[in-house]
Amino acid sequence: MSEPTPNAVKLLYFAWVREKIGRTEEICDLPQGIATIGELIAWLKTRGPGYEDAFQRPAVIRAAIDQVHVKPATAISGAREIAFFPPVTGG
Amino acid sequence: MSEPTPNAVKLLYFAWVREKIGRTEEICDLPQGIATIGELIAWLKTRGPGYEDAFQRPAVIRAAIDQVHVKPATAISGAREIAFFPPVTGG
Amino acid sequence: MAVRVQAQDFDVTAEISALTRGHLGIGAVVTFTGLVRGESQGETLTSMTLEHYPGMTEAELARVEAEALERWPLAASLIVHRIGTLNPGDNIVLVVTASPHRHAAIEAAAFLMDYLKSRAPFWKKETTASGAGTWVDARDGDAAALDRWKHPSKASE
Amino acid sequence: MAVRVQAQDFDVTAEISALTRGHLGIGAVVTFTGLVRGESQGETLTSMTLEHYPGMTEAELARVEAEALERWPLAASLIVHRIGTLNPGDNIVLVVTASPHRHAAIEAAAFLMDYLKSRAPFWKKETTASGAGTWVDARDGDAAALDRWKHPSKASE
Repeated sequence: MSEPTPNAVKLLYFAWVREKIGRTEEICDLPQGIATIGELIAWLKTRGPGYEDAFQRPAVIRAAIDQVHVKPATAISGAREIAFFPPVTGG
Repeated sequence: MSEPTPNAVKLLYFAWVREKIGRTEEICDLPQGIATIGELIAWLKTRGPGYEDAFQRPAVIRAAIDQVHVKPATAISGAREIAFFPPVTGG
Repeated sequence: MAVRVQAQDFDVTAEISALTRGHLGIGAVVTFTGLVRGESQGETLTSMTLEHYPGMTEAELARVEAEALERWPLAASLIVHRIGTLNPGDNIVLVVTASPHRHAAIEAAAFLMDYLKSRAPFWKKETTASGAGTWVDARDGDAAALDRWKHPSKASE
Repeated sequence: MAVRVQAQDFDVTAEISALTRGHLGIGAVVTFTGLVRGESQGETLTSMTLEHYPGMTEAELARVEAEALERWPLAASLIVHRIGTLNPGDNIVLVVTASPHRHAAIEAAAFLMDYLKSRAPFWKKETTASGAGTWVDARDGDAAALDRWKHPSKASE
């Protein structure tokens, strides 16, 4: 896998988000104008039926930037790795 | 050891109460007029220096009748076995 | 649903296995183990001896356990308390609670320890490096710990 | 002071021994073990698979543990969480806390479980007798359990 370019970010998907999208991770070149997690979700949703299904209810989607939990309003600038997943159910 | 007579009761002592009195248990013929645990303690205290030492602070003496915790005011009539001991410190 | 008073040590894993085997409704197991500490009020402890009231001890532990079973939906529980002479680091007491969900198991274990400490007829005598044997005093904190179980609305928080 | 994510089982006695050996200030050890239950919403469970986020899981567990160490005077603590496919009755998670006195160990163990459940990136998929695989939904009760730690005066009761 090649190193991400400065504008690129690694996206990871877990549990049913992963299953619906059909992939574990990908390197994405994000278009200009996407500043927050919420905006990134809205953009991902337009990328195909799997994405649309995975992100149809943003309220049940959780996100992490560089392995730290974040909110939908959190800015993504500088992120190397962004993960999307359902509410956690460990323990 | 012979069976207690109807007026007799088995007394047991534990921890420093046992050490001060110098015995583990005894069968006692109680004099008339001793109705409660508190009265029994007051009488026991008169039976010698060891007893006086053991029962000098009744507030730190705990008692059980037939293996159930009781209060100083509890009546002793019908008791087969009465135990005296310091506050418990297990666990 | 068992209480034992014994001189020998216990094995936590073995006790959990024996208690939970075949009970597939159990989702949470809590254990509390009490250990002999190496010092007492600044002095080095060399050993601790536990005296008890045979018969009443078992009866009182069973009453304490029955009370926990009335308050929480436990699938299984166990109290093991050692007697005799123990060394620093040795196990003294084990409480195990098992239930479908975790909060019942945790609260019941805390309750069992608080009640056991205030009601089960055991007495500890500590021997320190200086050779003196001292009966341990009951702690005020233990009575306070007990009080919180008398207010169900607070205890269940 | 350790967290581990592993496929293999754990042994509670061995983990307690490793954690407490040589620490003679420890008077209380609490363990919480989470187990796979045999049914889910009335259906018989045949297996459960745990997915996680490698890297973040360990980081998040370490953050949760650090928070417990800030709040309670713990002498030692451990979190072990299993991943992969497990069967009913199998161990899922182990939390161990050790402290001089019992209340700190009990409260810290409860806190660790509540925080771990709400923050550590694990996801459970259940397979039932009918063959269906279903992702487990997060429970509302877990969020409520978390809230109580935000009011120190209540949590310490």
